[in-house]
Amino acid sequence: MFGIDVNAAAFAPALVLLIVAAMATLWSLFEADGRFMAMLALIGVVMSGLFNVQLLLEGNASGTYLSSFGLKYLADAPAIGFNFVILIGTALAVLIAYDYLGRTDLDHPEYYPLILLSSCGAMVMAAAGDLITLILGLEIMSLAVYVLSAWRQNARESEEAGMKYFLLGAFASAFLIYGIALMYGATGSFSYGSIAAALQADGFSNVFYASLGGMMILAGLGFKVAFAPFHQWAPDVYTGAPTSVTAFMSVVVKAAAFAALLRIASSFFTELPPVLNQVLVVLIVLTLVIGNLGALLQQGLKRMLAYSAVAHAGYLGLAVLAAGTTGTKAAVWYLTAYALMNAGAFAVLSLMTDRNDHGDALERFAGLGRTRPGLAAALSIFLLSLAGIPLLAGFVGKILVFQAAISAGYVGLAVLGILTSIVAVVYYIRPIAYMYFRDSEYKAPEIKSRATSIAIGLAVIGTIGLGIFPGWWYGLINAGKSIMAMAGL
Amino acid sequence: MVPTEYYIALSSIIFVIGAVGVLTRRSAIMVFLSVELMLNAANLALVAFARQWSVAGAATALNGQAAVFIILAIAAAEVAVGLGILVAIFRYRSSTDIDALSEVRL
Amino acid sequence: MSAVELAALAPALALLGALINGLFGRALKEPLPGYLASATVGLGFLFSLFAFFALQSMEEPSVHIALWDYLKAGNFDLSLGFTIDTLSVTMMLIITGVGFLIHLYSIAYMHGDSGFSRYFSFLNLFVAAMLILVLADSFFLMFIGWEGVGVCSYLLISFWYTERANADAARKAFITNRVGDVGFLLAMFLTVFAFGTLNIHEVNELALAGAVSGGLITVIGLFYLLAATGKSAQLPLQVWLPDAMAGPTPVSALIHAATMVTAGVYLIARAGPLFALSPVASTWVAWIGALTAIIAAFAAFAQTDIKKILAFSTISQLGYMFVAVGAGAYWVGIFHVFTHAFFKALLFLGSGSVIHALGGEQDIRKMGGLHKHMKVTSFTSLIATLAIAGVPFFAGFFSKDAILAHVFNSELIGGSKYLLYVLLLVTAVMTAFYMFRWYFQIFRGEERLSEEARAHVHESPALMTVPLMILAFFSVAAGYFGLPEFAFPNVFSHWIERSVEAPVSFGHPSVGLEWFLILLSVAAAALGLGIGYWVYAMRKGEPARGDTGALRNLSASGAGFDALYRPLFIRSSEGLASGLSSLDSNVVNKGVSQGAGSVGLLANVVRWLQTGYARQYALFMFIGVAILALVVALNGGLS
Amino acid sequence: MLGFLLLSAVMIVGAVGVISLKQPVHAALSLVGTLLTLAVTYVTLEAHFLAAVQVIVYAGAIMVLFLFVIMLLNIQGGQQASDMKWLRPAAYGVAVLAAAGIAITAFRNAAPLPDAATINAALQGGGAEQVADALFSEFVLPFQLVGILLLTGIIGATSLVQRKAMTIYGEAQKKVVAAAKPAKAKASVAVLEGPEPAHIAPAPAEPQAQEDIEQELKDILEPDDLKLIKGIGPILEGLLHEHGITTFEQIAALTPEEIEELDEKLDFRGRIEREDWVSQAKLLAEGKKQ
Repeated sequence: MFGIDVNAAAFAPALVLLIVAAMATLWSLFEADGRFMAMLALIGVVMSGLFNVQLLLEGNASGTYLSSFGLKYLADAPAIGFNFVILIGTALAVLIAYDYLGRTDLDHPEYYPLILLSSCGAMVMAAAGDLITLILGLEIMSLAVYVLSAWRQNARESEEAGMKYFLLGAFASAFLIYGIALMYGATGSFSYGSIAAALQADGFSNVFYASLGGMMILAGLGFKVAFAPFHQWAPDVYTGAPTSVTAFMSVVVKAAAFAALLRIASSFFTELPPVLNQVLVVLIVLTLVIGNLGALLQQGLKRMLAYSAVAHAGYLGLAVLAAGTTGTKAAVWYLTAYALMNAGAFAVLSLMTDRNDHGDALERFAGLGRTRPGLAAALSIFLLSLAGIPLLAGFVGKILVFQAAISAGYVGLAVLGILTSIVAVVYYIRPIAYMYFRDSEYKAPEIKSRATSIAIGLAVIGTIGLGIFPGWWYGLINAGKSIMAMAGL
Repeated sequence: MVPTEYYIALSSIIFVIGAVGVLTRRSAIMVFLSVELMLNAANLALVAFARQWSVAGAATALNGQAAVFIILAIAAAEVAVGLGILVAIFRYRSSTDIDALSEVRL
Repeated sequence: MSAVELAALAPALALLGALINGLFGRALKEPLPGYLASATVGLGFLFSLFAFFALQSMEEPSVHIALWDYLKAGNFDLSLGFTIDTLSVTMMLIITGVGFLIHLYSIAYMHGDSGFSRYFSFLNLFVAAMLILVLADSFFLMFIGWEGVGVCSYLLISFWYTERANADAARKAFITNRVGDVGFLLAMFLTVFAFGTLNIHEVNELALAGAVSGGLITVIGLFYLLAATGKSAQLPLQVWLPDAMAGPTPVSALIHAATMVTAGVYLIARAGPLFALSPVASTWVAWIGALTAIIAAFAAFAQTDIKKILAFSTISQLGYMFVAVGAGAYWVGIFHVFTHAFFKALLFLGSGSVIHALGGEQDIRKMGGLHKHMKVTSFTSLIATLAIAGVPFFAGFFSKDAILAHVFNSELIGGSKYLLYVLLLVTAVMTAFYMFRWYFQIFRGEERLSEEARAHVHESPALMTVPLMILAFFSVAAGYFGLPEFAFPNVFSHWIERSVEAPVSFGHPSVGLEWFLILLSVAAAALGLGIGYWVYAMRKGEPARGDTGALRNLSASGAGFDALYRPLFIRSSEGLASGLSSLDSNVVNKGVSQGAGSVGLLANVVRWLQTGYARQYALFMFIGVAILALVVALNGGLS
Repeated sequence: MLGFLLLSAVMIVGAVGVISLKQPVHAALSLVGTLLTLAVTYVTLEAHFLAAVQVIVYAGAIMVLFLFVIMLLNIQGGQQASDMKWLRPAAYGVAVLAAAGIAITAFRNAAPLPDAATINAALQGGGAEQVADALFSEFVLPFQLVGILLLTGIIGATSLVQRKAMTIYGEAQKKVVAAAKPAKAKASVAVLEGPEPAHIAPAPAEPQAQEDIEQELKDILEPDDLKLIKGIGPILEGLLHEHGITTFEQIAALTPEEIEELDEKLDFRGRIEREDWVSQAKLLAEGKKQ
């Protein structure tokens, strides 16, 4: 059709999610049982995962990857890797939601379709080979998450989270779209490949448009990944949204936004004037400092995790600086680990808070090591992993991004990253100290949920397993060349 | 014909007026209207650039116009969801004041 | 599997012990977990002995055992493996040997504790981590052991966590150690950057081959030094060690004698060629060691806690080791690690025996005259005291003298070596003095026991005294492995130098001068003991007088470093937390500007930024974009 | 050029009107004006199809949606005093800087316009056919994605606004299921709900009697017009429905404790007692029976 190649295998994982989402939507008209929908969503995630595994194995075996729609939709190694991150995040979020929604009176049938659509958008974003596809993926993902943030109606902080996120998100999207317009003005194109080609061409004269466009795109995506000073929504929204949604967006939205940022950074950012890199460095410095200091000040676990999510954006930013070389793989690896440990921590949290998501104060965790040893041990593992203690996944992730940044010549930034990670130890250790070294003052909630326990168990296994055998996963996402690299970009 | 940079200058003015609206209006619905202004400014820029890129042939130039079409749809979807959130909140608060939504902080 | 390779099983055994005790410990009846844990470490010791004898008849200097390919990312090759050579086997013998005795001793010491199996699980884990650290063939695996030791010390120091102070001490230790770890991480990344590998052997070879510029090596060396100061409690990161006394006494013995704190010395010795190529880094090492030695010795003067005196003496003795490795005498540093392991373990276990006998009393002002109640403990402690004081024919004398002689003759650390020598000599006097005080105040003189303690006092059971006696034997015998080279055969130096070949040259002064130096160190020990005898035995000094001079206060506060650091590192987290809880109540009525301190300021900044108003967040975003736009408008971002 | 300046002036005035007019309706109409001017501008830029779409979709559909919501919620203008007085001047300042930045960028990148013939050849007036060509070749994927985007928007918006009917339906169905299998009721409720957290009221220990459930179902499916009670408007009615209160009998039967709880939960500030809903509801309930 019009000389456009359509390769269904390339976008099968996203398509599966879309189809299941549509089925679930239809189903919700007749059958309103949330758990059934959750099972349906899980089946969709698993099927999507199978398609993704096939893509990965075929790609690794043949050394080439698929694309579709004339390099607008890429199923290359990074995209497949990010698909896994997105699917892990989605699966864990669904498992957390399985009992959580019923327990907290949030069990409305559109929840799971929206989650699936959001992941589908995230996959599109990770696979996008042009700016228009990127913004569409971003909007599909974001619109669903805006709604999910406001899911708990008549709870003030959830309403607040939804509205704030939407307002600021729309504001940031406007900047992103304006940046895309300017980039089109500079190069006459939307696709990464053509933009890079135009920027490299002799006699390229629209440097000003290109720089400004690049800046605004950076700002727009910087909002989604929560780079300071575009980060302020993140702590508030993560705090206000229902915990299952926070788990989802802290992983999936972040992964997709980083996927887009990394692809842009590895395709045409380097062709833009050097000031863009300098700006990115400034953003990362601010993010590392503000994220870690903010987390240090928190008294509630949920909000502490929210700030720590900002801090992790800073660490991932280090990988963006080295996107052309090892950065992308480092970021995929880091985000895989991050998905497991962060969603795991939120899963534990979802069993600790009351039906309005209140009661995440550290005092409430006192003595948990004795009252609920399993939960306490799991949370400790997640927190230690987030802090970057060796032989847990988070440590390897940090090593990889620091290494990527140093090999790209950003030694100073890596030093800052390592220094801030000491501060991080202080606030990650604090809840552990409360759980084991304090006597409980409150009765620990006795919420039990098999699905959430499964989520926690999987996350623990993943966090420890990846920490002990990191080479396996790195080798899988490492093989083969990216499609962009093959196209000579 | 008026050169492209004039259109871009106009679009930048509309864009920042929209941004000022987001910053200064307290009613959520007014903020939505302001965001619409910003998106339309981007559209204006795209259309102006499309004309400029006529030199590179029909495909390149029309891509700019087609993109406007897409962004129109994005604006529509955003409005739908935004108004949905607004209505949901209005039910419980009887207010669209976004400054009231500032209880989660630090 | 050859006998040498058996040694690689030692950490696995300890891990297994930790696992069994951790998982099924509660099901086992009391002494069983202890014997199990001791057995795993004891077996490890046997294997190390096999390796020790096998290595002696081997041609090649080391055996390499590949474990698994952890991660390969670009030129960042993290394959894990063990290196078994004379250096690592020596460390293993110390760790498992002394560790075994401490395990045995703990069975009696921890008798009846509710966390009996948990304790042995942690103890085994600790030994395993330390074994991994010394066996590591790469800096990366060493770092894993390094961190593992840190985590285990956290667990063990806070073992009796119901006491708030213990948990705080543990956190202090952990966070201070993390500061050092930053140095390790940075050094590691720079090592990859410079050498393209993390394998210690390869790095050393490359460095010796001149593959990397001296400046870079110095930077890397300084970062490894930072790491070493953290783990070995050297200036400026020594603050955690005195507080780490909060753990059970055998744990202190393990931390201070055989494991953990020696890691820094080991690291520098392992990377010897790297340091040997950088006189600057080596000089830093030596100076930090010397300053730590003398300051810690000073801080030991006024301590009244039986274990705190020993803690400061550990820091001081570690300073000696640092000076040794700084001077390029790597085998000497390890030699002092070796001898120190015995007498320091003995001192701590002796204190444990005393504390045990007195039902928990730790204040030496309430002791005295215990000799007649517990002869074995007193006698063995006397041997340890004489050893650490550097009295001739005891182990400490030989290693300390070797350090002094090598510092005096070193050509690596330039002209400052004479000053260093004098500092160490003065420290030797001080050491002899405060150790005499320690011994005399506890075992001799008049009895100052409380009624309660007096009723309780008894000699410890055999399970505790037998390890004391074994350690006492080695506190004498260990020294004879490393007799002064110029006049006697020295086994130890040749043994270690099979593993560490560093191009450091030492001057060879006349035999007469060598004897004179020995005489000087004998004189230092004698002087210190003499003063101690005069103050405490003849004048019945301190306890009666109870003066509170400024100098004594400074000493009692650990040379003032705690006061300095508290606001900096340790308090920061607690201060922030408490500051914030009061802030929380004020957040509602905003505009309250409270708390002038850094906490209030920081919180105010964050509060000013994070007001909760979406419009204000949007403004910050808009400001960001406007700045970006202006940057572009002015020059297009071209410059 | 004169025409452009005129259009610009109108557009800027309209835009300023959007952000400065007090009444939302006025602001929205001002935006309509701006968008129409923009449509005209598109015509001057050889984008005729987009101009038409701008009028139909934007000024037509999207703005109607806005006006609809403004009218529906009866949003009034009038601003309360702001906590952030400094924000307005700061916004103006930053805006001037940003606009200057973009405009300067544009002028420093000024390029000669292609001649009219080239433009015409390439764009051919930007008619429907030309744009469609681009949309269905280069933009096939985005075009499809727009479909997904709109689907997401629809599901999202409905789920926010149309929530309670579905919830109540779902709840009712659960109860029917539970009632149909009285023997297994306890078990199935337990499976459905999961063990309750301690602080949440425990599920009734005894399976509810069939009649009770039927009554409840009837309550839910056949609500009374609670607006007949003085003090209850459509919004409060919605709130009450949300909490499962749909009939006069339920209000009439409220105990003081329940009133207090409701008051707190729904932020009624004592209206229930002040306006004496309970006795009003009693009267109405009796009236209903007769």
